[in-house]
Amino acid sequence: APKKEPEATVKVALLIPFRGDQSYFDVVANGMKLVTEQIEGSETTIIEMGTDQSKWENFYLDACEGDYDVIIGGNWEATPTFEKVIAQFPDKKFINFDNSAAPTNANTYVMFYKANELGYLTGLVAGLVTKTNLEYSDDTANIIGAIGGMNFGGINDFLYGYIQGAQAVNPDVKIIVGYAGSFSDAAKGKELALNMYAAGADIVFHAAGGTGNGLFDAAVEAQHYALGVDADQALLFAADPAKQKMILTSGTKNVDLAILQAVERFMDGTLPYNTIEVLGIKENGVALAENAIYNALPASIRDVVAAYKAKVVSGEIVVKDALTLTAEQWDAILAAAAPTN
Amino acid sequence: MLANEKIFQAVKMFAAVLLALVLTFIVLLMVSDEPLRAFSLMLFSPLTKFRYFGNVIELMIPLSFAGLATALLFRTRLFNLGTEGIFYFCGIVTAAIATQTFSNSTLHPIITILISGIAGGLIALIPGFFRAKFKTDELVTSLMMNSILYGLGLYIIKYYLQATDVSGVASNLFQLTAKLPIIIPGTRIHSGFAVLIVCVILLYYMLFHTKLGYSIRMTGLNGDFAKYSGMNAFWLFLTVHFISGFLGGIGSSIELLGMYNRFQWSTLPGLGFTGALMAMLGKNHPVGVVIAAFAISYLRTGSDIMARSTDVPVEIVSIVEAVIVLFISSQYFLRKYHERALIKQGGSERA
Amino acid sequence: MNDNILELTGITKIYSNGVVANRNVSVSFRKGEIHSVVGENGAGKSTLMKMIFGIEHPSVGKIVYKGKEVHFANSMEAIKNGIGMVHQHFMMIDDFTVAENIVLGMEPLKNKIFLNKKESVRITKELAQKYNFDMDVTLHVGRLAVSAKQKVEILKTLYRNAEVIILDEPTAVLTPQETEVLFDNLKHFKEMGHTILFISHKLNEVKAISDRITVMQNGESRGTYDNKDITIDQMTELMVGRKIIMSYDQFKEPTDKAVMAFKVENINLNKKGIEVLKHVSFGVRAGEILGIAGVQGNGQNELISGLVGLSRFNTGKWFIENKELTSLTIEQKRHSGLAYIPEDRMKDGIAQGASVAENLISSYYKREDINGKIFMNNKGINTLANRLIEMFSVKTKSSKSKIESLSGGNIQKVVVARETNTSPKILIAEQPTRGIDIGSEEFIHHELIKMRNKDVAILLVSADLNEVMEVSDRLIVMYEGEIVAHFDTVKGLTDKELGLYMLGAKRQDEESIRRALTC
Amino acid sequence: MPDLFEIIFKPEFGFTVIRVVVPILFAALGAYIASSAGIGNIAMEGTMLMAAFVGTICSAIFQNPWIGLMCAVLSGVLMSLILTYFTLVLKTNNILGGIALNLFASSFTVFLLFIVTGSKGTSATLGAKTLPKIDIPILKDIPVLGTIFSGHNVLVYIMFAAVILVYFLMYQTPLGLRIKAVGKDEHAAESVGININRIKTIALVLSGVLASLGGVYMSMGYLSFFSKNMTNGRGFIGLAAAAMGHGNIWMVTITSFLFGAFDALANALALYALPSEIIITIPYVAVFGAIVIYSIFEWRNRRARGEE
Ligand SMILES: Nc1ncnc2c1ncn2[C@@H]1O[C@H](COP(=O)(O)OP(=O)(O)OP(=O)(O)O)[C@@H](O)[C@H]1O
Ligand SMILES: Nc1ncnc2c1ncn2[C@@H]1O[C@H](COP(=O)(O)OP(=O)(O)OP(=O)(O)O)[C@@H](O)[C@H]1O
Ligand SMILES: [Mg+2]
Ligand SMILES: [Mg+2]
Repeated sequence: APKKEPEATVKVALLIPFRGDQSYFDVVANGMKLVTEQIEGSETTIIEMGTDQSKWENFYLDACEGDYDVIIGGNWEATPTFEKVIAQFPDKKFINFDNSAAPTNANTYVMFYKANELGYLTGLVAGLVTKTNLEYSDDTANIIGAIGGMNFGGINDFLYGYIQGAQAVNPDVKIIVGYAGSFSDAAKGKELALNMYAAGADIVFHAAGGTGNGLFDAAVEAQHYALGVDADQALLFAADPAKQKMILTSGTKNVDLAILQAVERFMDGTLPYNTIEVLGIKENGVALAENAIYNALPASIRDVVAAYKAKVVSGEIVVKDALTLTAEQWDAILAAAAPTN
Repeated sequence: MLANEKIFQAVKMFAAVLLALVLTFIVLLMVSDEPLRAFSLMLFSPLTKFRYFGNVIELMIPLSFAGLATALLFRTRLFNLGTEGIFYFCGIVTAAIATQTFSNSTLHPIITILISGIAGGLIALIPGFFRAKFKTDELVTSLMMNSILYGLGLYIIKYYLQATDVSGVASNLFQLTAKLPIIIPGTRIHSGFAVLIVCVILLYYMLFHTKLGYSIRMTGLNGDFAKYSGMNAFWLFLTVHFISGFLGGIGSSIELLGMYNRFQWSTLPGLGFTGALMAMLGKNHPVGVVIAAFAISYLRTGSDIMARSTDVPVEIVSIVEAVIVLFISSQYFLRKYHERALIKQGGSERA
Repeated sequence: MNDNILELTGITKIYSNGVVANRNVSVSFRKGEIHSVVGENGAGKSTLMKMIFGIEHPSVGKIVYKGKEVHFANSMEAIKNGIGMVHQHFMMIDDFTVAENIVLGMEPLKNKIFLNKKESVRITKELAQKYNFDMDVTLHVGRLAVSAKQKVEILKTLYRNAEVIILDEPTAVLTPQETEVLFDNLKHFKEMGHTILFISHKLNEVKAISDRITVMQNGESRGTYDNKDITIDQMTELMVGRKIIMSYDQFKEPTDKAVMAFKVENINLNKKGIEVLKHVSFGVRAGEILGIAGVQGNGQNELISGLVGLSRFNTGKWFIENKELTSLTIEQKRHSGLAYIPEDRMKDGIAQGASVAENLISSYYKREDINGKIFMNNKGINTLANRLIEMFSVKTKSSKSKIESLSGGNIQKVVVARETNTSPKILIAEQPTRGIDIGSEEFIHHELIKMRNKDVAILLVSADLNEVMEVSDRLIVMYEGEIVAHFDTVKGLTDKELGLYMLGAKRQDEESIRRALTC
Repeated sequence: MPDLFEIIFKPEFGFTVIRVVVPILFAALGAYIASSAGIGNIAMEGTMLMAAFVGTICSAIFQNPWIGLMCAVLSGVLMSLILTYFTLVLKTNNILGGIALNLFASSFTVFLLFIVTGSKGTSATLGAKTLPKIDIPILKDIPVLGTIFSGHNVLVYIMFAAVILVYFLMYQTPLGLRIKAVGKDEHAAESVGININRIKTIALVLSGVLASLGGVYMSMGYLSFFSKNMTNGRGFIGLAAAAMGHGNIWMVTITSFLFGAFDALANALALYALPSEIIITIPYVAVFGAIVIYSIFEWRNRRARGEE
């Protein structure tokens, strides 16, 4: 039965493949939550399209045929489908929440996040922590680790930033990078992390979605540090402070905030269509989760991080990205960063 | 009335579907505020729009190919679940060819599909050969091959086919000349559907009207008998594996050229088990497989529409599907009534 | 109170496929009698027994056992109540030992939990000795000869203290000597108070052992008779509706036997160190039937399966006329003129699930008359199938019926029809009438003789001595993988004497044996 | 970074292999029992997943990992009974039934997870209790052996016990003999009064119990939370190991360890600058190679016996 409710101020639909990775897509989905909470009278819908890409067009078409004011979709995988559908609905407004290319349609606004800068921030922390004698780190072995879900540009962008950040503050640091070959095998993530800790790393970062959840278990078991990604992942273990304190901080991709702001600008009429906006540290598109655990780190560490962060914001430091690297170039970078026997 | 086997089968099927739907409705009652609307969307929405019905057909194409590929193996009593890996890997073969420039838009897809098919056939020959020659358990080899092909495929993509303008695992865009044309405007039903129909007909005739089909069926029913009759299991297993791999390969290629703009599967597409499901629901008969694929596509399309238009969580879709599959495939559902009817009637035939 | 231990009243059994296997059957069994049940293939004998044993359940009717109506839900309940059954087809697990097979389901325990393997062996050994069965109970059943398997089956029922023992065609695979031993045992059991229900197609045996006989036809009982009140001919008439005389001499036409159609030279086979076949050589001429007699398990199986190409030999050559078959594929062998009626029709002879027509063409499915350029010629296949069905009077609803809906005898007719339809030069017929009613048996014998008369060479392997002696022109006897005797003619040969060769008690000189090849 | 050989030949590697092999070996044992009774239990994966979920949720609710373990085992029994009902009573093809149950489990767990936690990804926020690790008194002080065998999760020791128990069950008890009898020849088993359906039900339930132990290890031992589809095909690896064991429990165990060892090796190699896509295939290649070699061996035996 149709419900009788006052007319919504804005109706927003978000289309993503699925929720529940506890990182990227959940942050995106959180954008809808922020919209509901902060924009009075707004009505939001999250549509999970599933992983069968051939079906996505149906979902987009249905959303466009619905009575939504703004339709949010995209990311690199779905963008071609999204744009194909957008072309058929010139009267609607669209937000592509994450894509590296400018929109091909006049009624679309695109956002992009500098994952390399996110990685850079976590790299700074890792590079500093490993040469400090904290409770669970030591300065004897100058090794840090990072787990990638799979070996491709989007993931390597995080890792490349991480390598650059660590080396910026700790030129001799060696970085072990391992790929799990999956974004959903937490057990595999744990194994890789344990191996990294066993090989001397005392802090490990991940860009591996659900696989990365295993990292935190490994950190507790090995009694070393871990760094989260996309969301403030320490919140995962809110119920368990013993684990939580191992997750020093997370590099967050603030898609949720970006979405909220975009919807607000849509309502104000200030959203710049036919435009791509690239959101880095400066734009608060990516950041460090400066939670209680992070703030408990020695000021000496936090100050250095802040200083480098400022240099990136000012443009003094430009973090290189991995998106345009060939596989061979990337292999060479990894080999150079890896510890030698 | 129930004594008649055919009528009984029909009644049984109907009752099984009915029971499954009742169960589904009960589930919906529990999870939804608007169960009736959700239920009717699930059941009827594919019929409400031409485009939706098109979705059913679009989805049915890859399910059918995976089902046909698997059914042929099952018919020969080969328990091989390798369609999964073949679908994935042939997608990469497809990408390798479909991204090349080619002047002729009729030949481009044909060549791509054929080469993918041959690649699929050749891959299938690996477990096929070991099965035929050494009786190596094809369930084990095919499961292992799926994972091996996945890693190998990723490697090829990364080092040879990776698009530079995308941040994920993806090939460059397919050339427009390689894409399959849409044959029914207003939907995305592409010419692959026609290929499917042709394949089903060919496969049907091959199975039931040729010597090869005869030897496949006899081997599947009784391998000892086939051997005794002079059929050569070695070559037969190789042939069956090749044809199955070929069907998987062209299915994969057709799906990509029809529905995608580039290769961008970063995980196995999950068609191996779905293929086995189609094969078994369709009793390993080519036409049965297509009917099963249609039914499952219809159900999935309806459920998708239900899930995105109501408050019903998407996960319910698979739960409902599992329940329906379980009941429909029950051989002894209502069998008791059948037997009672038989006794009343005093038996239908003399010993 | 009467002395009936078991009474069946008004039993009707309809299988779920609609077949009426039994219709309103009433029969009673007395305590301590040997009661035979005879009837054509598919008359419903086995079904009736299975209902007594609780594996099948009557659709209508009641079973009274020891004065009480019983409804055995499964064989376990029947066994608990003292009913045992030896099935028509062996029901044993080849990978288990004799002892394991015997105790299975009622295993002796150690510490109340574990299998007591030693005790199993001890008990089964004792049991075997008690009933004069001599065997090694630690052997795997799969390696036993058929007659030994038979004994294991009987021991299984005795181990379970069966008062009523059902024997479904136990003698189909035994030699006369073995049958005699079995009968002695049965009489012994009878004296000990067991009731025996005995099924056989061999009416002379039935006559020899039974106290009473029940004749079945088409699922119905044609009455129960005291042995002395009924003759074999009367039984046959009740079952088949006519008299049957198993004598074929008058039908054998003279043939010139000029061509050596099939020649086998020096076959040897060694399996895991055991010499299974030793220097086997023989020849079969066009227009004659060479019988191979022998107790099962003396190498005949291996010989035939090697000759047709289902397995390998270590050495040896064989020829059709002058063409060597040795290393040809099965298809090529068949192409060269070899046809084969396999011993185990359900395993090798047919494909269950396929139609009668499909089963009628398997040996020559590539032949031109049933194939078009690309497609098989379904019309041609049907015409052919219908012709064969008519010629061999196979009882089936249509050529499209599933083969498994036919009775055993009719399935065998399908196999024979198919193999003879290949116009072979040599037909190897292995146990062609095993488990088949006398009507069908006679029919198949006539078919073999007809082929012989048309100058086909026939190699007949049978454990049924009457069969080899009635049908063959010449005869060889195999014992422990060797040919131990060769007879130019079967005239004047007695089954007693033949039995001596078969059991290894006698052996001809090398000269006579060599004539198997050269004659 | 240490040399690869250094890693493999350190006792810690042995410890790792054991840790990795647990879910696979449990699944393999379960599949072995089911297949001994003649049933291919494709539902292994789904059963594991369900148990992983139920275990951790119940552990969180009752704040007691042992209750979680019990509930997980119950869920395994329940899954098996559902499969039993459909395959034995309604005669659904067991493969079809298994696939349907897997489909069901992967969605149902996420659905319930969402209801319980509001998340579709992991149950980490629940902070469920995990099963304890155990140091084996004397053993832990023995140099190499102690490092390899001591200090594992309790389920590791249950796994070793399970191998022994399953061995005794299958080789030394009447039930085992009957399960094998049913698997080898149903009719023969029935003819001696064995209730086929009962034996099959027992076999499936046992297989469900073992699968659930493998599953619960994933969420309450290996890891400390449930995450979506966390079994990640381990049930199928177990199935493959059971198939490769050809009805011999030691072969089943060895195959599982073979896979586990190569999986651990792949995890170690993942840290070196090698193509990760190829590295992840190592355990699969190893099992593929092993089964091919094994079958060639068997084939030669058959040839020597003249069977082929
Ligand atoms: N399980 C079954 N399902 C359906 N029909 C069956 C089944 N078992 C037997 N029949 C049919 O029931 C009839 C009687 O079969 P049954 O085995 O009792 O015959 P029989 O007298 O023992 O024959 P034979 O001498 O060949 O052993 C046959 O027509 C047979 O095809
Ligand atoms: N429970 C069983 N189920 C199936 N087969 C069995 C069983 N027990 C033994 N066997 C078979 O019997 C053969 C010998 O078994 P096993 O090794 O247990 O005998 P054993 O050494 O004589 O026994 P024990 O050690 O108790 O004296 C093996 O081939 C095995 O397959
Ligand atoms: Mg350090
Ligand atoms: Mg019978």
